Amino acid sequence: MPFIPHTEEETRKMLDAIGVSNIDELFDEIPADLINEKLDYVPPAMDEAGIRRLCKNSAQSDGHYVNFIGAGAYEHHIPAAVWQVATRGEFYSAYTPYQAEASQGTLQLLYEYQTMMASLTAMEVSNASLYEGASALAEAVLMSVRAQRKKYRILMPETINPAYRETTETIVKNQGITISNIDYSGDTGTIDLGQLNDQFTDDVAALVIPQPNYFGALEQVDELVDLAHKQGCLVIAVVNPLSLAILKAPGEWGENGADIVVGEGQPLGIPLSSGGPYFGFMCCTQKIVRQMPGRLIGRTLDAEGKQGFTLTLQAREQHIRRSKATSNICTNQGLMVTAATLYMSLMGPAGMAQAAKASHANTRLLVEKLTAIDGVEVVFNSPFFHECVLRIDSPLDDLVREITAEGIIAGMPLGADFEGLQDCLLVCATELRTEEEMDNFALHLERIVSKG
Amino acid sequence: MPFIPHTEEETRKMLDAIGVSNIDELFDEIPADLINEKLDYVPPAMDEAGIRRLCKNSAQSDGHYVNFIGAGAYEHHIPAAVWQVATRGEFYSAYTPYQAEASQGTLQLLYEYQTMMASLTAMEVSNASLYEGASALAEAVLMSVRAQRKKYRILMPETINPAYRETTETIVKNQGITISNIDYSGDTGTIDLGQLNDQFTDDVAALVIPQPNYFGALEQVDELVDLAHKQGCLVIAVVNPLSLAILKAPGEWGENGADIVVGEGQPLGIPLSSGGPYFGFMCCTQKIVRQMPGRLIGRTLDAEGKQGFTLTLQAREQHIRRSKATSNICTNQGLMVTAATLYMSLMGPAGMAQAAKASHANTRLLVEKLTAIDGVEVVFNSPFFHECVLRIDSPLDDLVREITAEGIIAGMPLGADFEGLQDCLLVCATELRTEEEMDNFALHLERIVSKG
Amino acid sequence: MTELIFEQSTAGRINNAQYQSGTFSIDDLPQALLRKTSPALPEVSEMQAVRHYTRLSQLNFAIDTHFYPLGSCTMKHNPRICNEAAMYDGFSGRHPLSPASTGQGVLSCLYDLQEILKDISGMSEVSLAPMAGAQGEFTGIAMIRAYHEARADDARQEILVPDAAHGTNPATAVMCGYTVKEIPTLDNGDVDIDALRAAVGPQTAGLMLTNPSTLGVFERQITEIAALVHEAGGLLYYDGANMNAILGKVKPGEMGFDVIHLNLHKTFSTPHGGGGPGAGPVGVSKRLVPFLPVPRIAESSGEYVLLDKNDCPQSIGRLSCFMGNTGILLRAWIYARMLGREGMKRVADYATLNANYMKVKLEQGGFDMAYKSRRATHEFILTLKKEKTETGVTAMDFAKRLLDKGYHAPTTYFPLLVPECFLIEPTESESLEELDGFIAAMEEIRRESVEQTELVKSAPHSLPVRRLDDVRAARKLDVVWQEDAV
Amino acid sequence: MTELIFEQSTAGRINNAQYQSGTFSIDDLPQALLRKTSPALPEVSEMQAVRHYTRLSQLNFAIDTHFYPLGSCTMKHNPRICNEAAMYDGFSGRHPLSPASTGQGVLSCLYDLQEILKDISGMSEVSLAPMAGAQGEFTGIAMIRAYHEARADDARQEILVPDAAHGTNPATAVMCGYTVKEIPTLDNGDVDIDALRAAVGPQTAGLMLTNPSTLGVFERQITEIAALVHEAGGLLYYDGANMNAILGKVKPGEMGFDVIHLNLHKTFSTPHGGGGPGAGPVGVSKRLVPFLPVPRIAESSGEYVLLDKNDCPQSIGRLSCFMGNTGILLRAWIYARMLGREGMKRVADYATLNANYMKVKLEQGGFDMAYKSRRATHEFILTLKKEKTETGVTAMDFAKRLLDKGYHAPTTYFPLLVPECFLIEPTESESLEELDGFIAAMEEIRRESVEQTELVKSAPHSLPVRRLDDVRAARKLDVVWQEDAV
Ligand SMILES: Cc1ncc(COP(=O)(O)O)c(C=O)c1O
Ligand SMILES: Cc1ncc(COP(=O)(O)O)c(C=O)c1O
Repeated sequence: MPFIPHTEEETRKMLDAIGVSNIDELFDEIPADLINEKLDYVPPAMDEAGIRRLCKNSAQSDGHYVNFIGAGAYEHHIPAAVWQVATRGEFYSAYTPYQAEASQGTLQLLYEYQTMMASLTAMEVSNASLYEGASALAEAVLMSVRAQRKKYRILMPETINPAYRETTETIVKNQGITISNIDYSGDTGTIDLGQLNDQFTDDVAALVIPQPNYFGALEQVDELVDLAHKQGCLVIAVVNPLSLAILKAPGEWGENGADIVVGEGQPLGIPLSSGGPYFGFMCCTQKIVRQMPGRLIGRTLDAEGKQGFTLTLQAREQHIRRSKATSNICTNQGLMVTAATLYMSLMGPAGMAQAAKASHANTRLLVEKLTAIDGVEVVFNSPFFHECVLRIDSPLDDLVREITAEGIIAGMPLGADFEGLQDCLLVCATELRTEEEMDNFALHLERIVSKG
Repeated sequence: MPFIPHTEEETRKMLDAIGVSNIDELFDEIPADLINEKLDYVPPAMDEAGIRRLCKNSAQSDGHYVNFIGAGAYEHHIPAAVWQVATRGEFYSAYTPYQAEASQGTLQLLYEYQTMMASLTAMEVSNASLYEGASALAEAVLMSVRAQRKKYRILMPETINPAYRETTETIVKNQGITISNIDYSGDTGTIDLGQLNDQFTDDVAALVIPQPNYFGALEQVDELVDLAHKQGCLVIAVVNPLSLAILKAPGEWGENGADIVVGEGQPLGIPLSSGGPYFGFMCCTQKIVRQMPGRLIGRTLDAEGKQGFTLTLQAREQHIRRSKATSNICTNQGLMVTAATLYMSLMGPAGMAQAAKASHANTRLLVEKLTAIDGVEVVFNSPFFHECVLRIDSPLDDLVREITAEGIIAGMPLGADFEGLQDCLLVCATELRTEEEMDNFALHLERIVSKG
Repeated sequence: MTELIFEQSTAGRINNAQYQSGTFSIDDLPQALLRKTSPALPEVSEMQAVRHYTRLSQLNFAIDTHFYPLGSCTMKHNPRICNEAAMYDGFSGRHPLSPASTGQGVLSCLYDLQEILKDISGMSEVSLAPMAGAQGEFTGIAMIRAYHEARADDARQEILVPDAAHGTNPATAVMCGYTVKEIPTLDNGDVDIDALRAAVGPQTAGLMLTNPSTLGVFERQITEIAALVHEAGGLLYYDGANMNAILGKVKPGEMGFDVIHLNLHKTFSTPHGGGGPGAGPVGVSKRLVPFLPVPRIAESSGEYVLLDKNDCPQSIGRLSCFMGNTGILLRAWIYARMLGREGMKRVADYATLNANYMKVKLEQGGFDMAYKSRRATHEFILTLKKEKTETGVTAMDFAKRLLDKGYHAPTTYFPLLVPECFLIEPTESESLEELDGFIAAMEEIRRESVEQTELVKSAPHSLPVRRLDDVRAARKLDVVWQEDAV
Repeated sequence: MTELIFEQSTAGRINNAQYQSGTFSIDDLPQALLRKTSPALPEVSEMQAVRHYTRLSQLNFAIDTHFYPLGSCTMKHNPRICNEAAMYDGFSGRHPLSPASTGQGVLSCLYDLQEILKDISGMSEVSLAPMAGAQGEFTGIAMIRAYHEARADDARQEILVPDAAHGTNPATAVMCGYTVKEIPTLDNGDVDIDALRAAVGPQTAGLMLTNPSTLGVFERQITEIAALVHEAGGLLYYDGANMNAILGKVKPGEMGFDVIHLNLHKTFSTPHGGGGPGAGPVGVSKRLVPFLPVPRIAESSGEYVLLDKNDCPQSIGRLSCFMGNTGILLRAWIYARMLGREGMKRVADYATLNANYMKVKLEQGGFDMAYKSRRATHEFILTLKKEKTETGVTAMDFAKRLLDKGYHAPTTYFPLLVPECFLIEPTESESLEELDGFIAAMEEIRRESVEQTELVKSAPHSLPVRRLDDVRAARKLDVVWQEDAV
């Protein structure tokens, strides 16, 4: 039996020890009319050779594309050591470190991860992960409301990834929280400071600031933070962790820095994998740590005074606090965090800065090449990190389809999510894109646009 | 610097400690005219992302073919756990277990491997590996000559893999050893017992018996062994280890069994990889163990009487015995043996027997399908394991080329190595070949043969 | 060695192999938005990083190294092929926003998984979007809410939860804006149906139930319970974390549940990864289908497509930026296909056999079972109350001493109902030899707790650290490394 | 746990996931040729196998876990990308006898490696066929023999080998049908050139030399030695196991060698795998090119082809069934390309820096160096003769005590010339911190050997086993498990 070690003889012996004559008897407390062993759909068992063949064929059929798309998930270089070490059985097949003494490997790693994330964001505390970026923002919103008490409005700029807004709405909407949109400036593609100013009513718990924002553009984070803080409002930063190797850390934005920082951890060594598993990260100030959701690892001492690591502040969590917990999260994204910790260690600050810089430079080069084409132009006049919105004078759906056929994923069309950006494409070139690939993209784009 | 951790400051500190002003000074004992740091060919360094891209492209360009070829290397199913566990750093990056106490993992695994191979071959002793099958045969020949003293002739049937004969000749020819060929019967494709009988002169040290032989056919091993033993001659069996899950073990051939057993370990979980790394195995009787080449692991006790494992009978080896060693072999194929041990554990006797049986059945089915084609027929009327020689009425070189273009490796043409088999192809279908693949092969073969 | 990676760092050290060559200017970016000081990430060589994390990993217990009978968590074997296949380039390299046409391979696997889950759960439709059990619960309760709201049935503000429930259940209900009412449990482990009867009413939005419950017994009155709640106009939520016990034997949909989640990282053997990722698909009965989260994977004339908010106007919405933990779903799908039709039931059979064997043997060995008269399901509860009274040795002490003997401890002190409890779940993948070893270790510890009490109370003795001070950890909060802080 | 896998086996247990479904008849095979009893292979589940070998692996020291300064073995970091890439389907799935047209990818990599090795070695042609250093030596000496034979220079029956040489050198000469004459070494570590002069003659087929020698010093008279041997009509063989010391700095071809082998598993960082596989390519000067083994990889108008015996009629022949340890060659090629032109020399630079630093520091710490007056190359020899005389603590005791302190021991008792010796090779990939740790451990052990002699003599104390009885192992030979045999 696949994955079941029992021989018939052993089964017999065990049944005898229990004092029943067959396994079915062990289910005799289940009302008989509920037993239904009939499966109509599930196909017969496959051996490993068969399933491998099937998977190879499926994976093969999805093929290999050159990605000029980002929009929340980015194809970066991942050192080979990351996953070879992360999938070691001792990391891969362990669970949440409930028995700290038998889980020092995972615990120390998570403590190191927390330290890395805190340093990257310049915050005082990091938790040990949330599911992914968008739901991490939702948790941050809930956290800010808990921290602010009796304030139930959140200012959410239009420059946030629309899927983040939608996810946040799904998750927070039943708790009486209102999410107010903040417009963006059509010139800069960043938060419209004027409109924002009018929104600070007494009931605002927090302002969300994406950096870089969904359009790839850089927000005026210092001003925004100071403005929000002056209004007694918390700041939730939503950042790309790789960008923080070169961009100002949220903890240093404005006078006092952001209060909560969340984001998508995927750029830190996690493969694209059609969208998951990734991981969400969350950092905050010491002041509001008791409002934080998720696992937290602390350093402590053992009975002999030796350093060791353990789950801490568990009283915030559902398994202790139940209905009064800071969140219902239990299983998080441990293995992904293991990989990210390896990634950050292998890359170091210099390697990450280099990857971030190269991504920036590549995107600039791409934009240069594409806007050299008649009918292609940059939409916003802001500095950008590694994504940029282009207006293209050609029906976008057809264009994307045609370019896909050439083995290229052209970018993210913005029309479905943004009025007025029907003919706009969000493009990205990470450090992995070569000039040859960009030229090839430009070639096909030109061909299509010119014939349009 | 890739893979060098030194910072400039550390380098400085170390140079100061040594008392030199720069690294070049450390090379001051080398005659100056010998220093030449100029490299003309070596290209500039590549980072990991670059080399990965290059390798993916190269590997991709070699593509994926459906193998109906064996001839010494076989595409079998390899459980996923084999290489995920074998490449754990502790196995992958350790060396020969010179410090036994710090290498009990590798040592116990090798002891288990030796036990598995001894059991599979029904021999008393196994060493811890040789390079691969053909050179293992050469070592067996040298070993038999040492064991037999003053006998310098080896009887080598034509039914052996020709590359094994060539390799053996290369390795043993400078030690005054003569290799006499034994013909095969044109009917059966097995050793011609009549001709063999005439060859037993006083100077014959050993008879080599391949089972299955190069043509896939099964030799009359019982008769052959008894014949050789009656003549005071040792028997060297050359076997496919996977076949031993169903075929009679060499230790049980005839009255007293083979004396030395060697073969190619590749079928036990090792990928094809264009020919290597594989591993050679060697088993023998207790009586001649001191003539055995290669590493040997023994079980012993530690200072507290607890069981442990260590390299043993090292006095046979070059690092102790130098010019009087049983062989010059030092580094062997440890990692491959690690994989093979995992393979045998994961498959178990039943799984291996099933793989062997399915390979046999698939080859029969393939032969049936191919010989249904006009102009294709079986050459020898012997039972075969998982390979079979077919005579094909079509120019073979063109045929192989055309079928390759269809993504199929048709088999091994025998013309270059065997007179009279110019139009013959050695084919193989392991357990991994599906009926669909066979039908596709048959389809193309029919097309080509019929137009020829 | 537990030196932190930061203590091995040297300023200026670069791991060049990972360092893209070339200089890349960022001069076009405003100075004010740039980072001034480098983050304090470790500066180590590739070898240092590999060595450090390899050594750290060895400090863990894991299924791949130890028996790990963590009740409610289903720590079963993680087949290695699942990991291999999920990492194939074609799967791992695909961007989530690529056109569906470029993902027919992965989508076909996921769609097949949906169908398999429908079949085993007896539900009408399945969504793979939730990223763990708790998010599955959120999804389910949010759908219940959406259902009532759609019918303008606005008075329903209460979710009923048995007191034995997992902590995520009440926490989830609150996240969905509900208040929680606890239903007590009888001494025999079943829900107190009279209390339930008294509790249901027009304010009842639904009931969350785990069956088999976290007490390791099957809720025998499930049909009556379902009827009660349904009659009151509430819906039934099934927490499927214990599905391993009844896989291929009982379909939650046929027990009367309206919505369920399954923990694929439990029942379907995806790796626990030191705390995740998981996957918590939900299944729903017909009336809840319109509310399923987006994106949904559907098939339309042989092509797999993603449905979004426009296709599903009543959907509760998105749960994440993309479409869930795809790579985990792939692993679960592979496992499901390898089990196959005939293998599903066997999982429940042998998980139950192992649990009942251990229960009987431990009972014979003198241990007290919390629900003596009941069959174990795939897990069971042992209470060490007697031992604590007699020797002062607690469940925690037992747990720590088990580590010394090479066994991961069972779940301790959960469910909270049972004093000094061990929730023991061996799973079907453990061999008789391993079970017997654990049983013997338990008996040995009981002897030790009489004869060498201090030895047990001060355990563990053979692990990288001695017993850790959790109180200090919370009091002197140290969650981010700074030199010389301990 | 060191229970053997066989002790975990249960008759009749099948690991079904690996078990092809269906029944396959072998009735057509003669009964007499079939196996009657099943081999005693373990019958365990996938989980048992994974758990057992995972746990076993943890008992090893390895580069990935410990500093491993095994002299002459060059235990440097094994980059993980090499393993990843060599396992790509396109590489690992190709059958060795497939037409060359289906292998242009892999052949292009191997050809590039040949060219790189030619460049760094200064030889005319390179063959990748030999599967380890010892087979490289065999190949080289067999070519020397073929060369003399082709010139009918039949009186040359002797190979000269310095007494410090690695054991494979004399063993190889004998395998090629030669007799071996040992040349003594001077106290300063150089070859005794007068003795060499006296030894060479018309009987000399060649000289095998390692440079830097196994004594950890560079043979300074190499030019004179080459002249001497060449004048006598002999050829020079270079054992390149120590190439790490001079990579990118000195080309063996320019030292006058006619044939060399390189240990790619040393200098080019391919994994040692608990004892292999290796790769031992040979390089030759022009006059030996015709004798290179087959198959050879060549390029002809942009296509890569394999040359066989027909193309190379004077070849010494084949060394293996196929074309050598391809997967290892690929790993070495990747490493070489990552080092690149500028990186080669740095390997030698920093390997030498590390060794000289350790030598100086250990000397300052009071240890005796075998060749005090000499520079260390990439390795150096320390002799514990003094310590043994004073305290009875041997090099073996030191070695075992080092294990307790978390360091793999250096090579001990080799070369045989130096009493109580440690041959220490840190390699370039170790950090200063690691070197300092080792030095401190050595000093600590010296203190212990005075103050706690027994502690050192009975080491190791912290490993899975205490010191093992090697004599018993050889006397009561137990190399195959049988129940209850110990
Ligand atoms: C009974 C029960 N319900 C719910 C959960 C929550 O699942 P997850 O941890 O995947 O969020 C768990 C897992 O611990 C559980 O055991
Ligand atoms: C100096 C020297 N020569 C030759 C060899 C033999 O190389 P291999 O072990 O690869 O056969 C070694 C390796 O141990 C060595 O150190």
